[in-house]
Amino acid sequence: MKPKVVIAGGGAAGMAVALRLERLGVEPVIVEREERLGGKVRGWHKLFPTFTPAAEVLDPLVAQIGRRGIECRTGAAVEALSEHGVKLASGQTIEADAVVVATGFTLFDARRKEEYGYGIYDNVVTSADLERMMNEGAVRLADGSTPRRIALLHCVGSRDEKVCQRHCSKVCCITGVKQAIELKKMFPEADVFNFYMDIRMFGAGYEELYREAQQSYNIHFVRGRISEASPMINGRIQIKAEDTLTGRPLRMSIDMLVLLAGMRANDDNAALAASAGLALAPNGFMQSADPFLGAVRSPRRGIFYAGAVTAPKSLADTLAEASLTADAVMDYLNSVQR
Amino acid sequence: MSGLRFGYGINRPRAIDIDSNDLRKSNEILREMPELQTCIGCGSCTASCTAGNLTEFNFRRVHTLVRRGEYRSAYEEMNKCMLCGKCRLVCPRGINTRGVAMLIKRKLGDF
Amino acid sequence: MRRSSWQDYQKEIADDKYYYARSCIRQNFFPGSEKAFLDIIRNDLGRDVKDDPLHTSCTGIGYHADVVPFETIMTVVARQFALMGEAGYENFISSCITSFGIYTEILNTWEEFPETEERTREYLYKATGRELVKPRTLAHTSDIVFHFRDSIAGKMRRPLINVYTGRPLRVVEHIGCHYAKIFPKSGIGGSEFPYVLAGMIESWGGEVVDYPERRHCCGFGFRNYLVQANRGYSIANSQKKLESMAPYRPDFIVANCPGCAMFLDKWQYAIAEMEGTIYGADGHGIPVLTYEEMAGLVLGYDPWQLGMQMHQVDVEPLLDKMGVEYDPAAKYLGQDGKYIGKPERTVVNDGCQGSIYDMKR
Amino acid sequence: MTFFAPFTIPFIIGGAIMAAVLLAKYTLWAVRLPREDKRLIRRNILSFKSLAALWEVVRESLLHVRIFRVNPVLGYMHSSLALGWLLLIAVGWIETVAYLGLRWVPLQGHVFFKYFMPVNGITQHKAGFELAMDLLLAVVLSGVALAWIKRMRSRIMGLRRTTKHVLFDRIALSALWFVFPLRYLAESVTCAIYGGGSFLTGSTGSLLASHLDAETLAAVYEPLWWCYSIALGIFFSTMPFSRYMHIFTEIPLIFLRRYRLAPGIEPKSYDHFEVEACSRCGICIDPCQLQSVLGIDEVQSVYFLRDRRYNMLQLSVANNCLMCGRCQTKCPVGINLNTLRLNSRSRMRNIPNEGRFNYLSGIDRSSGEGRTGYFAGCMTMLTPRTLSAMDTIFRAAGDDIWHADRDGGVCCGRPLMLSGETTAARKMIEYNTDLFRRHGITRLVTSCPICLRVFREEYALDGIEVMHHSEYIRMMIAEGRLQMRRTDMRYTYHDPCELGRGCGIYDQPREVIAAVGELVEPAHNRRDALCCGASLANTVIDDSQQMRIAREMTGELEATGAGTIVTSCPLCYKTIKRAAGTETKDISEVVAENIFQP
Repeated sequence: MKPKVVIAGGGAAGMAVALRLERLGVEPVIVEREERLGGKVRGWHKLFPTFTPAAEVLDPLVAQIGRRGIECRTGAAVEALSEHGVKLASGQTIEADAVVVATGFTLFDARRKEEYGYGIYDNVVTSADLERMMNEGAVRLADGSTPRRIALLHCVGSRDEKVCQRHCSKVCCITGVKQAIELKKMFPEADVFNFYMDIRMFGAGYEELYREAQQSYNIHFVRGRISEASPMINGRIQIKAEDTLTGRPLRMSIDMLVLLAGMRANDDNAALAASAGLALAPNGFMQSADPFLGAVRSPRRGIFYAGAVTAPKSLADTLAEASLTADAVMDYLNSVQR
Repeated sequence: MSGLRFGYGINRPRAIDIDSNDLRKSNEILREMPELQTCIGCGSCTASCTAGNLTEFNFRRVHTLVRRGEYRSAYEEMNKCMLCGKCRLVCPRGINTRGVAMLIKRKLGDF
Repeated sequence: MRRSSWQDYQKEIADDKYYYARSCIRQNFFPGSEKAFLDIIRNDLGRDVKDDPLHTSCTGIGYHADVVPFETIMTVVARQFALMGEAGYENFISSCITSFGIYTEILNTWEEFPETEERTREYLYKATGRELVKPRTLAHTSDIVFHFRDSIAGKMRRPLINVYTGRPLRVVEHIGCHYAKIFPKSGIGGSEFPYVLAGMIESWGGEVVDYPERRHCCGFGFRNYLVQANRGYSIANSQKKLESMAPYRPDFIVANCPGCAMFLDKWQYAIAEMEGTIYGADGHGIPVLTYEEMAGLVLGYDPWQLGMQMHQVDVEPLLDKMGVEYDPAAKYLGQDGKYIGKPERTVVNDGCQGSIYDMKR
Repeated sequence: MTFFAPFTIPFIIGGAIMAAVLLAKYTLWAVRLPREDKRLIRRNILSFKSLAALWEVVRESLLHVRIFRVNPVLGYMHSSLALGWLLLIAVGWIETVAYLGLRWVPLQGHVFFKYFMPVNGITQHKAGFELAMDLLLAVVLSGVALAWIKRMRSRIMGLRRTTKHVLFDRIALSALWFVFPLRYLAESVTCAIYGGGSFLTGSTGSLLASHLDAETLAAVYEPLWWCYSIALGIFFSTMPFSRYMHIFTEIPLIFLRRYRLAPGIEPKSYDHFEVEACSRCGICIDPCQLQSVLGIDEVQSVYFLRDRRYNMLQLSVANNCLMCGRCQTKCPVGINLNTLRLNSRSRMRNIPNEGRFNYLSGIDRSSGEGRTGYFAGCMTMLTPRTLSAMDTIFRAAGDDIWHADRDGGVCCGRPLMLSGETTAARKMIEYNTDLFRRHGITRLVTSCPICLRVFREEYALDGIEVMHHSEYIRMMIAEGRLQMRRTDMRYTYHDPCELGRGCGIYDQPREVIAAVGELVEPAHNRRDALCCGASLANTVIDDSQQMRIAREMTGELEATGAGTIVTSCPLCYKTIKRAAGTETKDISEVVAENIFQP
């Protein structure tokens, strides 16, 4: 009889782990809180740094899950877990030989940075909203007009002591660059400003895209964090920042403010960790057994991690890590059987 | 106005007001030399500057201010540059810094 | 503007039995306001408020100007609280935003560092023989008016409506920095979108104007104003606010802080004299009201009883818009009917102050 | 005989226009020459220099010896046109004299002698004259034919690119192309009707006479002479406004140059002679690396001079030049292309500003004591290996050194000069001159050829021996103060533009390298050496374009198979290091590593 592994979370990480495990002769079961598979990537329009449509990555994964007949429990949230299985919010339990936690992250709620006026002023949107608007086909201001000046603010809910998010969300910098280019393509006449503290272009092709944004798209980069946003009489938004490179305060009016909302630890992490006796890192993400040799193992044998549940990761990193997780699960299953 | 003397004036705001700044010249400069936008503000140019070794001249600051539409005294500041070219040798972005210095002077000077 | 976030910041406001701590400077600049508050609370709302002659300054200005040490001010504040206890009250309310900030700061300090509370208790006892009693609730008087805004609306005689156009009056509200910027949870609506004055305005029929520099400081800044060399910086802040709000053509400004109301009012005169700029219409400035004056007008109080003749910027245009009946000739007559003198013509009130009063006298 | 016919009018008008304009131009230029230049002319005009100039006129304006050296076919084309035409005129004049004796004949009488005297009665040597004239016409026609071919297939002449012309040039060029074929036709028809002529016009004439009837010949006779005259008239009247101005201008230029007149960094009247002496032959286009590597083909000297002459010079053209001087070494007219470009930049960009660089007053950051001064140069500050190598060398040579800029000095002024800010550059020059004088040095060594060039050309440093560090090292070796250890290393050497073509220093560095190891030469070297591309003179091309030029250049250096690339300019050094995979060293490093200490 095939060993059975429950995977909590049907996003990119969970699906990739399931596919790999299935290939290795395991019976995976995906438990997904939402009604559909796909996780956060489903809300994304195009992927950095290549502008690949998100669907081009996600659809084949979902299709393969179906083709291989992998069992998926959608609309079912995991409430508690142990190495022997999971307990669903419905009270039902699923027994298994091992459990993979691939529950991902929670998007930072930009309303917590009240000074930026998200949810208060029209035309203050998050990066996720922008992707949704692009998916819906059009980016427009609340009154239906096109923006002439747009600001993207980096590090919203990242590297911010004030909202207890000390960590860097890693992907916002490149997302800001990507979205700035997309906006500039949509509105060639518009001025696009990125307000940043540091530009961290760690991935392959990221720095090149950054340079392209500067040189080919004339996207302005201002080194300074926006301190507040206020409405103006003409419906625009006035923002204030320090232009740290000149050491002077700067203010300007814009039509649209895009907040690059960061990745925060999944809200469920604490409950799940408590139920299984797992440890949380200081930033609230799941703590791995070891940062180098045991990055996908939990401190508890039989429970594994995949994807952004342990730290902010790009989609590419997540997919690559999924194989590691599957490997670690197989090692464990083999050792138990022996 | 009665011209009363209060013993103090009203301080001018320090803010760079992009709304009231005329960015036309700045845009012209960037159009002629788009690579200036690639500056990451590392300060190598200012650090290596021959003129900056002898005065307060700060190339990075001047060109950043110009890009924000702050032209006041940019020409006079740029005139402190000796065009020796060290900055171009050290720029990690490969910006034609001497060209920038000359361009800013051309656009903001009287020739 | 979707202004729902204020509901996230709520605090307990007592319904009755207040111990009232006055402001040091308000009686000079807006002398009718504290009296109006007491009248409204006692007479219109029938609540009990203790106006205790024994209490002193909180020494907050001295504290913020670096001349009063923290231990000293904690002891002074402890004495105010002791007086409240002796009078048999437990709901402390303060007329001044600086004081309110001080009380909040000290109560929080005592909570975080209990040893400071113990030390203060000791100092207080050694110095005065009094026993520290911590208040059960602490509120600013604007919180109290906010708390009763609907009751006041029920007794309203002149809503914040322009009688000529029938449209709501456009009101700029200004919250003192120390109301909630230090401890966002201490204010109604938090620090970014405080609701304490906006709530009153909306309840009484007016329209709140949001403008870019709404959150900016009036410029008082203690040392920025108190040291003459820094005063140009102080006035620059008020100017920035006035420049920013002027395009919205507000009918008046309302503030909940003694200094803010004064500076927004008096700097309009200074700016007009220095640069000739006037921010209101027809050569008038923008009238600046305290929230007690606003409440008083709404409840039908006489503007001169409210002390509104002491404003730098004339309030007559606003009174006319609200349909307030007033006697122009009585403006500069004191309580006993004696002429109290009138100010010189100034740039900001040109064409108004002299003409109306002189003509009608 | 009046020697007049209506068809000569276009020729007479054209000739008159040409003469008037030439006279006006030369007079104006001469009158406006600075007093200094006029003094030079007065002093030298009656010396053997005039004779030498005359000989040079024959060699260059007629025979075009220098162009022959570049490419024989191109040389033949130029000299066939120039010399052939001159001889046609000369022999024609002799012919006239031979027939009519020494009497006055109007110009058109000489030019259209065949028309006026179709059957002249020269008794002696008639056949010889006919033959000579036909021979010369054939030579000129072959030149015209080559010019046509050059227009279509320039590579035959060794030119990859040919010049793009302005309207006046096109008109004059077209007229010139037609002048000689029309003369050939007109004279042939004349021969057909009246007989005479030799192997060319004579035989063509017989051919025409045998195929066409007398009426037809009579009908085309006058119109052909008209056309010939019109072509000449058009050519002459447009000539002073076109590239053909060089035909005459080169002559005064050669004389003036012999009298030691030269352009300076400020524009002056003499420049006109140089600018208008450019024949726009286009030889300067091919050596230009901006053209060969980057495909930029509107900025080369020929276009620069053209634009300058017609007052349509753009800053972007003036500034887009490496000033490597490669074109100047090839220019057949010997025009000072770099100096002219410099003074154009100066005219366009120099703004006298008294207050500028006032911050220099009172600054003295020099250190050390010694009669030998060392001015490393700004760029050398970024090549610390050169600095420490020089320290080693100075120590080994036992020389006490005064360091002018160890703690950061003031720029030499050449970069400002290169970008046209001449007055500002003067401030640097004054500052540094004063600094050198104050410290009483007798010798000034610099590691930067850019500095070296301005020290030599613009500084007044009498009593101070100015040397490049390669010269200094060679001198020390020659004096025996430095002894080198020979190794079996193979080096190749890159000539920096400012050092080689700029200051004529080719041998000293080579001798120094040869003292240490084997020297192998790249394909282009010495006067032909390629520029590294990072030249301070060019403020237009961007980093990637600089690197493309650099890679092309280092490719040649690496092709030598040498283990180490050596150069002697901090800017070249930095550029080669970026572009080449081979180990790169400044010459001072090579020396410092191999000092022999007994």
